[in-house]
Formats: sequence, C-alpha cells, structure tokens
Amino acid sequence: MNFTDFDPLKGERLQVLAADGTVDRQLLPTLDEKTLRLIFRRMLAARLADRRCIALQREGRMGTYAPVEGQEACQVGSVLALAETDWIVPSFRELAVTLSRGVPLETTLLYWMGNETGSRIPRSLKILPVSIPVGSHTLHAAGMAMAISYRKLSEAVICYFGDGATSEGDFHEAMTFAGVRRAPVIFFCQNNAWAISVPRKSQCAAESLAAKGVGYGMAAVQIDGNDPFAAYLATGAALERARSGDGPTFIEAVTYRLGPHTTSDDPARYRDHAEEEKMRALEPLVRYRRFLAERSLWTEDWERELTGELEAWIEQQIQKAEGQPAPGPADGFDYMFAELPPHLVTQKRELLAALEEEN
Amino acid sequence: MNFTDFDPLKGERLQVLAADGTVDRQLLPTLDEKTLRLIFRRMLAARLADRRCIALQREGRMGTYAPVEGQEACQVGSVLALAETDWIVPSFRELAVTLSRGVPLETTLLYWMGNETGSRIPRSLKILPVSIPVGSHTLHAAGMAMAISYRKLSEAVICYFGDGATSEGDFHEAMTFAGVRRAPVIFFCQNNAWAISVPRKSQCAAESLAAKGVGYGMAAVQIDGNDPFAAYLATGAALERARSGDGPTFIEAVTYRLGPHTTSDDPARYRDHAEEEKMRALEPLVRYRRFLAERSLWTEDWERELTGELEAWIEQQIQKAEGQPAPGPADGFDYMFAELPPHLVTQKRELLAALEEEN
Amino acid sequence: MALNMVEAINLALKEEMARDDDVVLLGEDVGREGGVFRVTEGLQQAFGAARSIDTPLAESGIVGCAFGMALMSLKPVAELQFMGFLYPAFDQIISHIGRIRNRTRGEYTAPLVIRMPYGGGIHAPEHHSESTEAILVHTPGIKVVVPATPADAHGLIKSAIRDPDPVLFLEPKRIYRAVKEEVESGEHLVPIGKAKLVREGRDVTLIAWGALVRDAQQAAEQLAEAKVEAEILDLRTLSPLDVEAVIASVKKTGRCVVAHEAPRTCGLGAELSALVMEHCLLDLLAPVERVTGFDTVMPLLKGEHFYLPDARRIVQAVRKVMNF
Amino acid sequence: MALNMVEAINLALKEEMARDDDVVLLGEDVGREGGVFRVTEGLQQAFGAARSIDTPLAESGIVGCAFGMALMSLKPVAELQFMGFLYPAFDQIISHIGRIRNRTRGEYTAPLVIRMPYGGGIHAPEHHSESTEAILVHTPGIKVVVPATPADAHGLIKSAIRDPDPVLFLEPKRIYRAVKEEVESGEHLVPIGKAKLVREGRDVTLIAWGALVRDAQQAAEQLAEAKVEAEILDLRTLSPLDVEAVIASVKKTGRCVVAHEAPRTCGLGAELSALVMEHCLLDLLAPVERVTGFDTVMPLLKGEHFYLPDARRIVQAVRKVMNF
Ligand SMILES: Cc1ncc(C[n+]2csc(CCOP(=O)(O)OP(=O)(O)O)c2C)c(N)n1
Ligand SMILES: Cc1ncc(C[n+]2csc(CCOP(=O)(O)OP(=O)(O)O)c2C)c(N)n1
Ligand SMILES: [Mg+2]
Ligand SMILES: [Mg+2]
Repeated sequence: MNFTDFDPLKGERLQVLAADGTVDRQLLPTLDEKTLRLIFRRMLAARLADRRCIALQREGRMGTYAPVEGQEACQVGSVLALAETDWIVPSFRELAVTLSRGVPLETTLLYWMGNETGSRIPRSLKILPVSIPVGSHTLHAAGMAMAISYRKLSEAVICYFGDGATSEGDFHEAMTFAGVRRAPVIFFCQNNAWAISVPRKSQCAAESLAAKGVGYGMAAVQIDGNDPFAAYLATGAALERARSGDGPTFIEAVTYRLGPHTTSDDPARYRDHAEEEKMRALEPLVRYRRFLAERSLWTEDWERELTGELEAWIEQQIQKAEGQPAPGPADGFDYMFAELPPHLVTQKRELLAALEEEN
Repeated sequence: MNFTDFDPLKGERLQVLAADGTVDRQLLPTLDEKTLRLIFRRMLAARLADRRCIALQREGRMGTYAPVEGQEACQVGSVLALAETDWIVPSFRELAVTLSRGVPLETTLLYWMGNETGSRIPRSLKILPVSIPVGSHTLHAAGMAMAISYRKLSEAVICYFGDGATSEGDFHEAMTFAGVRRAPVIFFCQNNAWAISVPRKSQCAAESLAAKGVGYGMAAVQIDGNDPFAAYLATGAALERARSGDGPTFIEAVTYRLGPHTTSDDPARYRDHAEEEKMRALEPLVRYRRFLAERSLWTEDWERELTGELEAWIEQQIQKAEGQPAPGPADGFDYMFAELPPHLVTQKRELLAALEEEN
Repeated sequence: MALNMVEAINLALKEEMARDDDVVLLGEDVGREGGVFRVTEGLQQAFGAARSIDTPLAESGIVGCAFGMALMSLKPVAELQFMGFLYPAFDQIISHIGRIRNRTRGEYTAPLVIRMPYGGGIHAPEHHSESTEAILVHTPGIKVVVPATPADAHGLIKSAIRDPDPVLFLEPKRIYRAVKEEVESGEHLVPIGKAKLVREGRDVTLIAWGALVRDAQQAAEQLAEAKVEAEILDLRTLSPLDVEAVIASVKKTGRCVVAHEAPRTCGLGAELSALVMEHCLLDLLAPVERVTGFDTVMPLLKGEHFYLPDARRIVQAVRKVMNF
Repeated sequence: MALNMVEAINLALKEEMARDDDVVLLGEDVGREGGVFRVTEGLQQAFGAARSIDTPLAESGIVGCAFGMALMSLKPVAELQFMGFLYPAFDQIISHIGRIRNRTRGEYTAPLVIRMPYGGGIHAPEHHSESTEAILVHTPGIKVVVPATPADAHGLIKSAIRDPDPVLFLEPKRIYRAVKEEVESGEHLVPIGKAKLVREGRDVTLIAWGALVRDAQQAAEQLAEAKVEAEILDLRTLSPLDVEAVIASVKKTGRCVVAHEAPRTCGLGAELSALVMEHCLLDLLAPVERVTGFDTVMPLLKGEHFYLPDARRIVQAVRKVMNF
C-alpha cells in the first residue's frame, strides 16, 4: 500500500473490503486462513464482551463503560499489523485493541468496575492503560516514540483516539513534536462520526481529518474504518515508515459508533435512529462474515460454536474480575511514591485507625 | 487577489514587490501617491522608534523590549487594508501595527517601561494590548470574531503571531474554533524564521506553515512578508472573505527578524552573522525605497526631512512617557475587580500603612 | 416551584438569557444534548444554536473564546464538562481572564462565567471526581462560587452572570438531583461574597461548601444528640472569602472544623485555618481541624468511600476539638 | 569550585548526563542556545542534539513528551522557560505525571524532572515574575523542590534526577547569579524532603525558600541588632514538606513568620500556618504571620517593589509576633 495512492486532499480513501463483502483483489493482503479467521474471532470476541459489559453496567456490577460496537474492524486490523514489540497507547474505547494485544478481559473489566488493578497491565504487554483526558495521551505516544528513536530501537508506537480528540491542543502538539522529531509513531484516529453529541463536522471545518497531515509534514491517509484489511494495510505501511526513519503517520479510520457514547449516554437525544440503522448496514462483522463465507471460511455453525466458546470465556473472566478483592484503604497511599513520605504515613495511619474504630 | 492562485501546497507564494524594487504590475494594488508614501512613512516611523527603544533599554530607561526591525512591511501593509472598525489582536512584536493603528507611541513605550498605563489603550482604537503568553491570544481573536458573528456586525478581527506560536495548542484550537464557526478572523502569522533560537524548520515539519490551512478547512496563503503590497492584498482578500461570511483566513508572511529576539537576546549564539547579512538585503525599507524612487516618490532629502520629523516626534513621545507618573501602590488593587473585595481592602490598607511608616 | 439543583440552574440560565441577549452559552455538548448533566437542557431549542453553542472538544478553546467574547461585552457562560478537564483551560484563566481588568486599568473586563460540575461521590470514572477549588482560589482576579442548595444555585448563577468580573461556578454534582427545594423564579439574586449561616450553635463552627454542607448538617444532628451544638457556615463563595462571617462564628464558638473533598495540603482548609488563627487565636479552644481528602490520587469507584469526607469524619473531628 | 546557581545546576546536569545515558534534556531554546538563562549552556555541544533537544514552542508538548519518555524509563529533564508558561503543561502534570504510579499500582512511573525559573525581582516582562508553587504543592504525586544556594541547587537537582518520582524543580531566578559558593562536584547529593536550618535563634522561626531566604537572613541580622534572635528554616523541598523540622523549630521559638512571593490566599504560607497551629497551638505565643505577595496581579516592573516581600516586611512581621 502506497500512501501517495490515497490522497486525502483529493478525497481518496483506502478500502479493501466493501460493505457488501466484496474485496479489491489488488489490495487484499495475503493472509493465511488461520489469520483470516482470527480477525473474525477477535472482532466477535470484542463484540460479545462489549455487549456483556453494557449488561453488567445495567445490572450495577460495573461503572460507566464506553462501548466499542461498530469500531472492531479498524482496531483488530491495526493491531494485527503490529509486532509484539510495538507499543500501544489507547484511549478509552479500545476493547478490541486490548483483547487483540492479549490484555486479559478480566483486567479491562476491573478497570471499568472501578478497581485500580485494571490499570496494572504488565509492562511486558507494551500497552498503556486507559487514558480519559481526551487527546492528552497522544503526547505520551509521541514522547515514547522519541525515546525509541533515542535508543535507536526498531519499535514503533501506535496511538488510538477519536475524531473529537483532534480538536484538543495536545493532539496538535503531539503531531508537531512527532513530525519534527520524525518519531516512529502512528496516530490512529477512529473517526466514529460523533464526540458524544457533537457530529464530526462541528469538530473541524476540514473536509477530512486526514487533511491535517500535510500541515505537520506527515504522511496521512483516510481509510474505511469498518474494513479490517484497510486498517491492516495502512498500519503496516505506517510501521514501515516508522521503522525506516521516515517518521510518523496519521491514519483517519472512518467508522461509526453504533452504541451510546457511554452507558450514561442516550444517543436518541442527538441523532436519528435512522442514521444508526443506515450505519448498521455498513458495520464490520456483517461484511466480514460475507467475505469469509465467500471463501467458505464461515458457517453459521462455526460462528455459533465460536460464540459459545467466547461467551463461556467472557463469563469466566467476569467471575475472575468479580472475585478480585476491592482495593484496600492502604493501596491509595502505598503507590503514590516509591517511598511513602511522612505526611502520607500520617494520613494513612489516620484512615486505618478510623476504619478500625468503625468496625 | 485570488487565494486559489497561490496554493501553498504547491509552494506558491504571493509577492508583488521584489527585493530589487520591481513589481508585478498585474498584482500591484491601485493606491494613490499619498498612500504609497504613507506606507514608507509608517515603516520608517516603526524602524526609527524601534531602534530608539533598543537604545532606551541599553540606557536603563526601559525594560526588556522585542524589536520589530525587518518585519515592518507585513505589519504596515496588513493594517492598511483594515477598516478602522476592524479589531486588532497583537502579540508582542507589533510596533509597526500599533503605530499604524494610531496607538500613541507614548503608550507603547509605557508598556515596555513597565507601567500598566501602557496597556490601557482606549477601546475606541479597537486594538488589544500586548499578549506575552505565546499563541494564547489567537483564541481571543477567534472569540471576538464569534461575538462579531453573533451580533451580525460586518467587522473583522486580525490576529498577529509568530512562527513559533503555531506550535502551541491554543493556536490549533483557535484555528479549529474559527473554522467551524466561520468566524470573521484573519490569522496573520509573521514567520520571521526564528522563535528565539529555534529555527522555523525545528518548529514544524511541514513545508510551509500555510499548509496548515487545509487541515482546518480554511483559506490559507503564503506571502512575501517583506512586501507591503502582498500583505495589503492578502489581508484585503481575507477581509472580503470575512465580511461575506466565508470565515477565517490564515496568512503566513515570510519575513525575517533582523535584530535580537528581545534586548536580552544575543543572536550570535544561534545564527550566523552571514545569514543576517543575506536577509538584510531582502528587508522591506530597502526595496520599498527603490520602488518609490522609481516612481519619483522618494528622494534622499525627503527621507532626511521625514527622519528628522519622526525623530523629533519620537523624542517628544519618550519625554511624555518618561513624564508619566509611575503606578502607585493603590493601583495594583483598585483595578482587580469592579468593586474591591474585603481582603484586598485589607491588603491595600496594610501596604499603604507600611509605606507611610517607611517615609 | 420545587426544583432540584440542575433544574434550578437551568431555570436561572433561561431567565438570564431571556433578560439579556448578551448571555451566550458555549461548551461541549451543551447545545443539542443540553449538557451531559442536562443543565442546559432545552436552551438551544429555546434560544437557537447561536446562543447555545456546541463547541469543538477543546477546553482552552472554550474558555479562550469565551474570554474573547467577553472582551466584546458579551456575557458568555462557558461549561467545562467536568472539573477534571479544567486544566487545559487554566492558562487562559490565570494568564488572561484574571488579569485583564488590572492590566488594562479597567479598559477591558471579562464579565464571563465558567461553570463546571465538580466533586466526588457519584461513582464516576477516573478524572471525574476531583475538587481543585483551592487552585482557583489562589488565582487572583477571579471569583469562585459553589452553591449547596437549588435555591442558592439559582440565585448565585444569576448573580454570577450579572457580575462585572469573571466567576468560576462550581456545581457539586453529587447533589445535582439530591433534593428539591422551593426556588423563587425571577429577580431572586444571592449575593456573591456572603456565606450562609445554615445552623446556629455555640460549641463549634463547621465550615463547608457544596455537597459537604449536607454532611455537615448530618454531623450536626448526630452531635446534637450528644449535646454538642454545631454552627454551620456554608461559604457559598470561596473567593473572595467571607472572612467576617468566619471570624464572627469562631469567635463565638471557639472551635472550628473545616471540611472539603480536595487534598489536604494547600487546600482551602489551610487558608481558613490560617485565617482563623490570625483573627481568633485568643478565642480558640482547640486547633482548627481539617477534614479533607487525602494527598493522594482520588481512587476509582471501589475506593471512593475511603477518600471522601463524610458526616462520620466530621463528627470525629468535632470530638477531637471538643476534647482538646 | 566557587559557582553561582546557574553554573551549579549546569555542572550537576553535566555530571548526571555523563553518569547516566538515560538523562535527556528538552525544552525551548535549551539546546544550541543553552537556555535563555544559560543553565544548559554547552550541554548540547558536549552530549549532542539528541540529548539536549530544542523542542517546538509548546509547553504541554514538552511535558507530555517528557512523560512519554519517562514511561520508557528515560530520565528526561524538561525545562519550561518561565514558570509563567507552566500552565499549558499543568494538565499533563496533574492528570498524568502525578497519577501514573498510583493508577498503575507501580507498573509505570514517571522519573522525570521539570525545571523552571520562577519568582520576581529582576524587572522581567509581564508573566515572567510569578510564583505559583502552591498549586504544585496541592497536586498529589509530585515533589516540589526549590534551592536557595548554588550548592543546594547542585545537590538537589542531582537528587531530583535520580529520584524515582517526578520532581518539579523551581529555580529562583532572582538569585541565579547573586552569589558564588563553593560547590562540591561529583556525588554531592542533597536529600529531597529535608529543610535546612540556616540560622539558629530562640525568639522566632522564619520560614522561607528560594530567593526569600536571603531576605530572611537580612531580616535576621537587623533583628539581631535589636536583640531578637531569629531562627531561619530554608524549606528546600516544598512537597513533601519537612513538617518535623517546622514543628521542632516553632516549638522552640513559639513564634513563626512565613514569607513567600506568591499571593497570600491559599499560598503555601496558609498550609504552614495551619500545620503550625495543628502541632504547636499550645506553644504559640502569637499567630503565625504571613509575609506574602498580594492577591493581585503581579505588577509590571515599575510597581514590582510594592509587591515583593523583603527584609523590611519580614522584620515588621517579626515585630508584630514579638509584640502580640
Ligand atoms: C479533556 C477532556 N474533555 C472532555 C472529556 C469528556 N469526554 C469524554 S469522551 C468525549 C468525547 C470524545 O469524542 P471522540 O474523541 O470522538 O472519541 P469517541 O468518544 O467518539 O470514541 C468527551 C467530551 C474528557 N474525557 N476529556
Ligand atoms: C507560552 C509561552 N511560552 C514561552 C514563552 C517565551 N517566549 C517568548 S517569545 C518566544 C518565541 C516566540 O517565537 P515566535 O512565535 O516565532 O515569535 P517571534 O518572537 O519570532 O516574533 C518564546 C519562547 C512565552 N512568552 N509564552
Ligand atoms: Mg468520536
Ligand atoms: Mg518567529
């Protein structure tokens, strides 16, 4: 895939797998059947876990949660292109990313259940925890990539964020720093059409977000974000740029948030149901199923079996998460500094004493 | 002047008056002789006052000062295009702007002498005082333009800032807001090649800063910033856009800071004298003198006379400024709020009592 | 009308917008959606998209543009979605908004309001529960207001909008919908800068604001059973502080407990404690006690209850000052 | 070697960079120029452009990228050109840098240093003279260090670089070149968290930091002539505070005056005052006096002397506590 073939300033967009399940054979990456099925498995796993999370929230077993439904393709496709040595810097809607990277579902559940252990993701997995302040983490990705350059490693960093995030000053500074430092980082924007209730066009007057690339001297491409192959290809090409010292790349994946912004949100307040219906027809699983079926890689039975297997795994992860002890009163203090300073020793002691007294 | 004729993405730049004093007759705006001479007068006034400021600082009669030498053309040219009803939002290096708008030199001197009266510029002049935090004032310009839209006025706002300022998050947010709101504002970037010691290319990896426009859905143009006609034309065209509801425009004026960043700065630490020499040959007054002379609008005698007149005026303004009383101890309190709150009443009383006791 | 705090602020905004064309709302999701807490619900529908602006997602942009609008004599009411997202806008507040009147010697002013929900206790996600009012109180040139009841919220936001100077309006989201209260519509203004004596008592002064006023009241009731009569001051305005009210009460009671959700060190409790000592040292029967959040990160929802001050901790502190 | 504070910090940076490849400098004009105050002079020349990085002009970018570098176990030393330009970076500090160890339960840390010149008294332009250390002290999860002498600057910045947690390092620019002092090169570390007893005295404790330590010393000398013996504590670390040292001194003297340049309300003086009352109420012979900047905008250079605390005002405050 060549970035110059898809010029966002000409309104071009990379798409391999169309909504009807047909593919552009010239562009289709050569992936073996196992991998083709793995893509489906990962998208389905995210879809199922996501829905379960919403249910858990409704049942009061989890806090506010930000669903991923509709955005699975670009997440699964992009992670597939990464090496295990590449770093991932997610935002807060990346369940399909974290699962694809191998973060236990249990861990992600713990985070949304309000347990700090959910952000204690082993460093070896090379993925940062959720970042809530929109756009702020793009700078972390830029800095991490600068560190990689400094150490002359061949790793790269991919950073996920939304269309709304591109309005934040931090995004601009991250693009600027990465551009100037030629840092090996991929800015992966999931333009899911909405930032809570604000539509993409109210976020920025540019025709495409990918048009921003040129202003940072950065390769940029717009892709169909419901097409895992497009994400795979664009990410792969961006990684090549990163590894060969050509610097950062901006990818705008045009997708759609099918569910609410979070479990606290009611999309009916700001968008027509008709729009959601229209976009549902374009969603990733539908088209990917068709693609696989065409190649005899999908049957209803297989999916049913897979679903059963995944659901069992999800339940087990939920049980594990719910079985984890809640953070204790000391935890909030003990991880503030390498060594607990005197005033926190006092405050901790006072809290523990008060709790003791209470019981 | 048509923005589409000067596409920054193709490396195009608007220039009317070349360094050798020749002009592009097709582009040359029709300005009467009085105006043509006024341009010279304003540039010269700024040049002379600027040098006097540096001298004042060296003599300990003024605080740190940010010289404008080299950037007079784009400042004078752009203000010439404005109506008196248009608002100006300067940065801190806009002596030629403030003089062109009619801000008394005395006032500007007072500011750099460290007297708050220097920021008390009558509202009727429609120009904000100096803004030191780089880039932060671009948002004020955007907001002011939003207010103008809201009130359905035909005014516009022009905001001046440097190449370095384009790296700040606030600049990005200002461009974003103005773009989306189609606010009548002109972002006028004086790319003077340096942000203190940091060269333009270390600020951003894009070929031109004007390339940023497309990422905000905004008309953008790069102009020769040492050519007052280019500034006049681009600003005029941008104003037309603003007044007809087409929204903001980004102008990158490529110029050069011939002097130090401020009186505290020593450019020899970071750039070759040879570069300065080279750029001096391109500076605005030299070429504009040639242009006027060609039309028999300039003679040495005329300039000598003008210089004498301006120097006398500058001295008189300095005397006025130095004759102004320093801010008193109460002033710092009395302007904090419309009504002085009790704790400030107390603090003010204590200060005044202590000063009394001292004498 | 009996209204909760969300409805009361909504009513006040509506009234002020009807009264004065210069009042313009802006912020993330304030328009069509009516704000994530519904505080601006229906106002875009009533006054149009030009007066209730859905902005791009950028806090410095919201506040910096609001400032620009205020320079043009509009009266913008900006919303920050949560106090946890105030910080990108802080530079505009400390470097420009709080300074403009002083630095231009009154030629320009910033008659704007910045509203934001703040505080913990609703099991919100990370970054959604903090209270950093002390940072704002330390910032010269701005006023900081926190209502604790629907009626006060209504009267205070109206005063804030009409104030010729910038007002940061912190809304204790824990009690957004906690109670309904009779709210007088129309010209019902609560003055900025005046604390409210919520309860009279002779033994100890409890100082609180926002959601913790209710905890202070609960504590006072428990204490009353033990024959300790607590006086409660709801500060309402955190900057400028109603020092006079604080002094008068502590001079009477001789004891003082301050409660806030924010971290202890350099919190507003420290300032109140210092003020009390400066003005009432000889009246003090015990050191001022501070019941505060800890100097730690605010825990996620499962640990929130360890962090937040409550009636129990206030009672404990009162016991301490009573037995000093 | 006799060095001034600029030279002492420069030496320390050089030593730490030589000792540890992970130490990387970044900021506006830190590289080729060596910083506008020359603190990083010669370091790019000595260690290369990859280790002393001239960044784009964007403070959140500098600090956010430094954080990213720290997540990868580098030890970035970021410079903000002036404290007045800290605020765009404040969100990165409060929302990320101060939280990462806690929220990841130690899996990730931020071993970085953010240096910045601060304070008034050099007739600098607008926005270049403020002191807002209290905002940082109120922020959980970071350390705040301020040297008052060249030797301490050298030893403290080295400790800051080696500290496993983030350190905000505030450099009192008024005394950058005020004095030369013998500085031990090499493994001369000054511990973070420990105040320094600069002068012993029995009558009153003067607490100061940064440039005001010198004013406190001048005040003490004047007071000594009037037979008032002041004890001076240079805090050196503002967060975490050396509460023990403060208590020990005030318990001895019974009187306390705190001096800082920052605005009075919610300044660090309030915290110290509150702490003193909490721990030493019965030892106190007078309320703690605060000698501070006013709750106003810092004036431009012609009015700076009205604003800044000095020896005269400290003496006045001491008189007040002596005659309470
Ligand atoms: C700095 C900041 N401001 C506001 C918010 C509240 N908020 C959370 S998500 C969100 C919208 C994000 O939109 P987008 O970037 O498009 O991502 P999406 O939610 O669509 O995945 C907002 C406003 C926040 N978390 N951080
Ligand atoms: C937010 C902020 N950061 C840093 C500074 C210090 N500073 C003042 S001017 C300047 C360089 C500005 O460069 P540019 O925008 O190109 O304008 P120029 O000085 O060249 O006119 C810097 C770093 C500042 N004033 N504000
Ligand atoms: Mg979105
Ligand atoms: Mg410049």
